[in-house]
Amino acid sequence: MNFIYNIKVKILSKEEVAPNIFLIKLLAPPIAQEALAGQFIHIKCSKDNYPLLRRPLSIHRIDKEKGEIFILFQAVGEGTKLLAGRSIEDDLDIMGPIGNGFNIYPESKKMVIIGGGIGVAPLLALGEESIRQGKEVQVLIGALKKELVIGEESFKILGAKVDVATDDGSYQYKGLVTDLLERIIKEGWLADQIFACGPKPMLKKISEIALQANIHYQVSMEERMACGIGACLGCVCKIKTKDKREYKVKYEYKRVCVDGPVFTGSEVVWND
Amino acid sequence: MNFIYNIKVKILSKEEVAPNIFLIKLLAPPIAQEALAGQFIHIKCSKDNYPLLRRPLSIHRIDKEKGEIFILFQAVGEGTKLLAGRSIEDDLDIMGPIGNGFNIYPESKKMVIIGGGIGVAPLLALGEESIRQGKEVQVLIGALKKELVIGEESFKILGAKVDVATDDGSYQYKGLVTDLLERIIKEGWLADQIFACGPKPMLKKISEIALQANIHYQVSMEERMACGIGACLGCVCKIKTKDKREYKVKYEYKRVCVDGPVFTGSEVVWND
Amino acid sequence: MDPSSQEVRWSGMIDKPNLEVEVAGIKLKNPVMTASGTFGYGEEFSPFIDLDKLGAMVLKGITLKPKMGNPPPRVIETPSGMLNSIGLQNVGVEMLIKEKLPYLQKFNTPVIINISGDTIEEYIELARRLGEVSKEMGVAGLEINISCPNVKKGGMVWGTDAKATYKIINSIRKTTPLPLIAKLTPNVTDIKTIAQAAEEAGADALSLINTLVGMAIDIDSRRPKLANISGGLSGPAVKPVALWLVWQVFQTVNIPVIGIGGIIKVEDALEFIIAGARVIEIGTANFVNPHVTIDIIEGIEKYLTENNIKDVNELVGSMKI
Amino acid sequence: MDPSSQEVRWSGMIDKPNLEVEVAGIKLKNPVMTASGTFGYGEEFSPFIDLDKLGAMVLKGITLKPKMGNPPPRVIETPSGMLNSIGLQNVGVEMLIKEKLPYLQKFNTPVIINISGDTIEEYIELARRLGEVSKEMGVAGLEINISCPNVKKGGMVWGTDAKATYKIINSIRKTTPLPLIAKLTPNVTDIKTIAQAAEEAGADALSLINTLVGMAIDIDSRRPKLANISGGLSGPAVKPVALWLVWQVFQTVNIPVIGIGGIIKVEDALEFIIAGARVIEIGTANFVNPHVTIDIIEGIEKYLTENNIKDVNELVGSMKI
Ligand SMILES: Cc1cc2nc3c(=O)[nH]c(=O)nc-3n(C[C@H](O)[C@H](O)[C@H](O)COP(=O)(O)OP(=O)(O)OC[C@H]3O[C@@H](n4cnc5c(N)ncnc54)[C@H](O)[C@@H]3O)c2cc1C
Ligand SMILES: Cc1cc2nc3c(=O)[nH]c(=O)nc-3n(C[C@H](O)[C@H](O)[C@H](O)COP(=O)(O)OP(=O)(O)OC[C@H]3O[C@@H](n4cnc5c(N)ncnc54)[C@H](O)[C@@H]3O)c2cc1C
Ligand SMILES: Cc1cc2nc3c(=O)[nH]c(=O)nc-3n(C[C@H](O)[C@H](O)[C@H](O)COP(=O)(O)O)c2cc1C
Ligand SMILES: Cc1cc2nc3c(=O)[nH]c(=O)nc-3n(C[C@H](O)[C@H](O)[C@H](O)COP(=O)(O)O)c2cc1C
Ligand code: FES
Ligand code: FES
Repeated sequence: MNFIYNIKVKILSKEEVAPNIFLIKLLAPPIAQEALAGQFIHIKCSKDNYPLLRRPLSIHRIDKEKGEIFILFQAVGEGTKLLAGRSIEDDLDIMGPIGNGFNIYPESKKMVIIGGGIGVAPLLALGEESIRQGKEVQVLIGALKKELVIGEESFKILGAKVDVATDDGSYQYKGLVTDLLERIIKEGWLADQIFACGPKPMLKKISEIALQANIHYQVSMEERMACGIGACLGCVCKIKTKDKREYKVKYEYKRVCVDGPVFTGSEVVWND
Repeated sequence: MNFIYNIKVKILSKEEVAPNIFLIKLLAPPIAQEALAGQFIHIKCSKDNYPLLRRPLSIHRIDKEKGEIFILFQAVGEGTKLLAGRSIEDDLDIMGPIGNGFNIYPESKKMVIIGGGIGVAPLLALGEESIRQGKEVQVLIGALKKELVIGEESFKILGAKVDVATDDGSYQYKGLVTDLLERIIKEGWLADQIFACGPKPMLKKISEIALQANIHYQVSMEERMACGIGACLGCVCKIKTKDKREYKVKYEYKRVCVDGPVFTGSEVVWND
Repeated sequence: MDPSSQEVRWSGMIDKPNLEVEVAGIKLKNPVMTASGTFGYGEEFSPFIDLDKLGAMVLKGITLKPKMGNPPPRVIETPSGMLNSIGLQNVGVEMLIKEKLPYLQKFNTPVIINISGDTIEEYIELARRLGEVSKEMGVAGLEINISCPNVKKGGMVWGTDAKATYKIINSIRKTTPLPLIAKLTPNVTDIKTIAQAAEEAGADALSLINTLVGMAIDIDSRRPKLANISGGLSGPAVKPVALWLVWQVFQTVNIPVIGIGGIIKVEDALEFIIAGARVIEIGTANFVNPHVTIDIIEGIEKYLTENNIKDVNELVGSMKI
Repeated sequence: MDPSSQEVRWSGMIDKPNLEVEVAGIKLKNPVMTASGTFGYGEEFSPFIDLDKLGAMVLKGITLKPKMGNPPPRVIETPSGMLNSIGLQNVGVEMLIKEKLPYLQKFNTPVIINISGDTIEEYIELARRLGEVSKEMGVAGLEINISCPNVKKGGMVWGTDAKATYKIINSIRKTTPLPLIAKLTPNVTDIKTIAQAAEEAGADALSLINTLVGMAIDIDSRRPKLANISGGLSGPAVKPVALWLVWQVFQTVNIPVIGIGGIIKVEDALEFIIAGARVIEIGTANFVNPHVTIDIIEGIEKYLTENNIKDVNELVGSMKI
């Protein structure tokens, strides 16, 4: 386990990049220094103890030079709404960086990165790192409608190829983002690794596709968290592991916060 | 009982008039219209339900023409601190005007108004009304130290005579404000009515002085409140009342919110 | 087209969902009642809401003789809740009849009287007296408080023992044909046995929860913050406990359950209904938002419409497990 | 003069108050422990605090065999609190000894093991095994969880009945000379009789409260928010209830009481101590502020100094009524 800081950091900027979706930049040098793509921070959204618990948000971008990290989030409930209401220059109490992060294999050449809705949040840092390492990156973004397509430009600037699917067809392909994945596989563009984050049905479908195409698949999972540091066992998801004797399948509840949030797609028990 | 409004009003201005003491001006035409000196408003300090209950604050000044009311308060705990942190132009959810208010007798000519610490809050409106009605007004202000003397100027502008006592002698008389009361009575300046608000020991002492000097005494009481509108019976204080048969003393718990907050000093049971 | 005409059109297009429910034989316009002790005698809230819109009103707990109550401080805020130790201060049943009930005659909303006593005889006498005037003064039913934690004698002790619960409810049952609601305390090991006893004794409905016993201390004076030392905890803090107990009781009895505890927004009310409450009572939230009852009635209607549920009764106990 | 030298002078002028306490024969540097299940196996918090500064650590509840726990979702926030239904997921006692306890050897802080079982035999076997390794692995004492609401068998059923409480505590008492702390559930009608039974059975101290049973429902899916349906309520919301029960038990027994429930700031801890807790445990607050234990230890010291109290033991049960 890497070291987790609990520090107060300054809010440098805040922007509503899409309806109800906010991008916040934080000055957090020690966290920026150690953060890996796919890790998250655990945030105290209010100044008092209401709401009580912290909220986990992925690290969206890491700027190690400036010591800055970005979070990208949708204001869906009490915690995220309060966070969206915080002022620039405010101090924010955060813990991080937390989690295992994505595992980019040195031998991989081609990667597909798939984000559904706000699920693109942890993927930009991954895209940036992949391209830094010289991989070829195909990004697939799924959203309900045009206004909710996030990150397209950011990925393009990095040099990734980006395709978009919208449920209502208001932008690019009309349909599911998993259709796009099936299409590129059918077209013969075979990635070495697939990475995804988004709604569970999407993640599950990708798992099936990846299995069939025999592509290694990493998925960033979400679960309700209390501690965020592996202590409460609140945030588990069911994982298939092989028994020592190798032939017996064993199930285990693993902690999304520190054993994840990234898991191998084929190990996740989807029907639970 | 007068009509109580529950309305959202705009914060027009906010000022820290003394260390940790705030003066807030609210645009609240219906309440300003009906408010009497000595009444209070019941305020939802936060935007969510934490803290849960409203907080009662006296109406400090009433500007019927502009439809404005003022509150003057000390930030002592969660509620008042949140209130002090609210922004100008914010909407504030308030209920009011609540309570009986002070009763200025038409036949009274001379009044003493005594405020201890933040207890001056409800007294300015009373001073203003008394002077409007042509009474001679002597104000006595007690405070811990010079910086915490509030309202002196405001009362002077109205045309009242103001004397101050500070516990540490850092301003004017060194000692208790009740000493000042005893002094003016000894000097032969006999008021027709005494009004007071402040810490309980002060109120009690004044009660003894007033009884001895045979001056009618009205006191504004404080008690923790839940509903603020007479429904919960949470805010009571013990009041001596005469039985129908007139010769038997009876005790009763009366509601500070709607039976008060102003009570006749001699009816309050001080040792309880 | 102005918005109001659009509204008319809209309401013409779909049928409004049914909000009417029946509990303990009392017909209510909607499933929202007020909780005893938090709504005074009704009149206190008339500046803020139209009392005619409520499902029913439960008034402040009444005793045979006037009661002075406990010394102050009586209320103190706690995280997302409050403690109270009112101690059943009330005007007594005769003053209730003479001075409080007349005002409520003009409203078309059932009035339920919450009664308390130190002895079974007092409960019986209260039930008898209120039964006597029920037609004339519009008493729709009685809520039997066997769960008040703030009085020394009587109160909660009845509600913590199944036999005592049976005895008191049954005695009242034999006294009056008025609809009887037994109000249960959460401060028990097994609420199911208490609920069963109340049902067997003839209660027409059960309401729960009354407050949880709690305390707070002032660390400067090292004294209890309430003069009475302990008090009853209410408000959003207790909602999870109340919801669990309502569901437990709903699974146990055949009479309707009235859900109480921490309801402050429509989502809370819906949770209780889904867990099995035919009706809900709103308490502490009235202090925070005097309009909360109406907001929640409207919210329930909106939820039903949006979810295409034609009758709120369909939602009762609809939790899927 | 630089501030540090001023500090030295200051601390030379007055004596620091004594924070040391003894509970169940275990000597603690200060009265602040961690609550089982909220502090993992200790190591999880080492990035945030110096474990050496704690009064004691109570680790996640352990069973004889590894336990998988309940399906997710397992935690859900409620007003000023949370519900959990972990279901005692743990590595089992052998892994605890082999993989978790070694890390804690380097700290000079007593480690208390919280144990659970489905049968008396399991509790006995756990106590025996931990007794066996207690010297070598630094097991200072056992906290007997007879109050877990999240497992079907065992758990809370023991703690809701005085006879069962007596039986299980006494059986463990006969097995091991290790200090025994009986952890009580608040979900009972009369905690005093349970507390007495535990004392008579030979418990060296009592800790309370474990969580209150609660529930929450998702109104869109109409399913319980926790896969296990119900869970245990903890956090500031439950503090008033916990404080009341601690005071009740303090008045009833002669062994030390450990106060738990909703402690998140020093004022809360002081309330429990004033109500009679010799030591307190901090649970849910660790999730909000991983440094909270140390903040509270420092706060207690400050309060004692400011109030000129030389020994924290003087404060225990000092409530004036
Ligand atoms: C490791 C991790 C990384 C995350 N990264 C991001 C991110 O970068 N951007 C982003 O917008 N969101 C992210 N989420 C989801 C985010 O944590 C939740 O949206 C947030 O906690 C909701 O809090 P709230 O108080 O606003 O809403 P609540 O009022 O608590 O809930 C509102 C809605 O959000 C859902 N929700 C609440 N908590 C979670 C959770 N922990 N996981 C999934 N759904 C939840 C609830 O089911 C509910 O429908 C992440 C979650 C995890 C576990
Ligand atoms: C009718 C009435 C009029 C008032 N007018 C004013 C006013 O004009 N200006 C002003 O500054 N204060 C006034 N007060 C007191 C004010 O209501 C309290 O200071 C406030 O409610 C404290 O809330 P809090 O959340 O900030 O503090 P909390 O955290 O609730 O408590 C902090 C401290 O304040 C004390 N306190 C809390 N509530 C009350 C209360 N209702 N009465 C007395 N003490 C209390 C507590 O004992 C505690 O020591 C008035 C009180 C009443 C009853
Ligand atoms: C100030 C106050 C007074 C109460 N008085 C009574 C009462 O007289 N009789 C009664 O049965 N319950 C009484 N209760 C309990 C409430 O009716 C209700 O059961 C409880 O508060 C839980 O609901 P809530 O969380 O919505 O407030 C009182 C509660 C409060 C807060
Ligand atoms: C996530 C979680 C897990 C818990 N696990 C245990 C446990 O294994 N054994 C136990 O005795 N208590 C357990 N508890 C109860 C706590 O130790 C404590 O008694 C309770 O949470 C009340 O304290 P708090 O309000 O400070 O959290 C757990 C509590 C939480 C929140
Ligand atoms: S959130 Fe506590 S273990 Fe993951
Ligand atoms: S605050 Fe409720 S009666 Fe006064």
